Amino acid sequence: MGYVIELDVYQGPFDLLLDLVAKNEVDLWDIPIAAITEQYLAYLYSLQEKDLAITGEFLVMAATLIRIKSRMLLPQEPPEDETLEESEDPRTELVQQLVRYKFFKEAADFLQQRYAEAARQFTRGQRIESYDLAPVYTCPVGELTLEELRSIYQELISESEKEPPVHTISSTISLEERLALVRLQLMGQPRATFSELVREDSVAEIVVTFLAVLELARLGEIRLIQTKSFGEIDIRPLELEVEVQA
Amino acid sequence: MKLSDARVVIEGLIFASEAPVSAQEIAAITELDVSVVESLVEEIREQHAQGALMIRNVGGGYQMVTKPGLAPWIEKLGRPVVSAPLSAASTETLAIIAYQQPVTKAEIEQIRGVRSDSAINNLLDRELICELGRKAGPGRPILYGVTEKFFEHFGLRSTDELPLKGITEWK
Amino acid sequence: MKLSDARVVIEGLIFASEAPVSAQEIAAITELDVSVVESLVEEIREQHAQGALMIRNVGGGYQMVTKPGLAPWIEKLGRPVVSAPLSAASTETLAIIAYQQPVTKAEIEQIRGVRSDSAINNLLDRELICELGRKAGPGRPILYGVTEKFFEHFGLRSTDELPLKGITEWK
Repeated sequence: MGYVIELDVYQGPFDLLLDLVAKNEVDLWDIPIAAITEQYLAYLYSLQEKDLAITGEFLVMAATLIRIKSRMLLPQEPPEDETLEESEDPRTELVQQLVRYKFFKEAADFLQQRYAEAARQFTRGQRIESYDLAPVYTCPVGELTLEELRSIYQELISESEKEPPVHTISSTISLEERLALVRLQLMGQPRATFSELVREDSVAEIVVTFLAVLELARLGEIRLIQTKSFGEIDIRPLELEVEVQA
Repeated sequence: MKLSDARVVIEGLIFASEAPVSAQEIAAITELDVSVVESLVEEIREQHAQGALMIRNVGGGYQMVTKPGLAPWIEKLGRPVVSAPLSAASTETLAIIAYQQPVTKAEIEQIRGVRSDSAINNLLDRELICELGRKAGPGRPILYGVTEKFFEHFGLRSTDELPLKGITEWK
Repeated sequence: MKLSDARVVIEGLIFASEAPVSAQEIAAITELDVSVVESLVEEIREQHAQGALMIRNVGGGYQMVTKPGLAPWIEKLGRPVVSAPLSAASTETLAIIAYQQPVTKAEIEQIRGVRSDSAINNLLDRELICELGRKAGPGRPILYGVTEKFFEHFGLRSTDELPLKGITEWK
């Protein structure tokens, strides 16, 4: 098919049709379809005579126009309902498409105008170097008040003073002692939980107890079960477990 | 910061900004209220009433440009023409995208009644439109919308400035 | 062309020129004498005396630039604008710096018990703290202190006005 080159005068079949409607000075909502179809086809023939290729869309529209024309020639059946009559006008869909296209064609004219205007306004010629993109903070302190700042500071200072130095932990409670203690606590128990073992203890003692429990597990004396992160640790003395199963 | 100083800072920011700079951005940088920024921009405009420069509202920001009447002289500087004028096909396509964004190629072609691939590619090349994502549904077609550059090129504040934006009864 | 018009044209040419534009080029475009162009440029300079812009002579031509004093604001252009409040970590770090300045990162981390690099960077970005110099001694660590902006935000004249500033005997 040779229908590859677009018509340079018209943007498409809608454009051509709108032009014909304008030239005939007829109402877009009441197009004399027979006359317009005739002119539309005449235009396409004239292009063919000049050996200009016609794109497929123009031919599709030609077919549409002929179909509408023939439908309008058919005798109208008496309408059963007054409201139905108008929607059965075979031109309706085409007219709606034309109205829609016309709107955007006018919008395009507006854009062309604005473009011409804006093109006459020149921006600054020189370019400045781009700077690094550290963000700009609109409210750098947020809702923070001076009183909050003070109390945060006081809390930090008292926390940092309260916490005993790390080296005193190991010197007061030895791992061996704690290991023996945990064995004692588990004796005769079918199971225990870690929190039962450390009920009254300080953070330092909890750490040593935890190490002792890990050591017992490594030695195969107990089994540890924890079903979720930071959850309770169940301690099962292994010898006992075997006895129960037997 | 005194308001007279603020006015000078704002003038400098609008001059120096690569892209149009919004009242909000200026407010963030200067730590002033947006309404104060806006009224200072008006003062700067008055200051430049007799000069060569003006501040235009474009794409949600301010931009300093020469007044249109000076175009004939400035063109003699040999500044490259911003770009060749848009074809009618591209302008139609652009108008549809500006009004209907986000919109697919099929929707554009339905309105124009002709294939619009080359117009779309042309507009993408000029960075006047961009892909906004994909539409849900069969084929997941690309959705197009207009860019910041579109507003700048056409000297528009926003799509609200397009004429008769309300006319959508045929939609 | 009237001289007042010529002045406006010249202002536009200097603004819009990609490269610095010489008095000779301007004279050629405006069909004025070079000496007239030069005196009109002086007039434009005076016109901008109160504003943000100035015309500098550079590379044998004129160029419109912002006045040097505006640099701190203009450097903020194009940066993302963030309105997020301070994190707990940054607030703690800020409190320590406000009360203990000048203070090193190691000293801050000792009090907080955790690494504080990102909190310090965040506070530097927000311009609430700044580097005050370096501490004498091994590694010469950076000393941090609060900024003018910090005082402005809390309505303080100095760190002496911080509540209960006296409680530092444990230091």
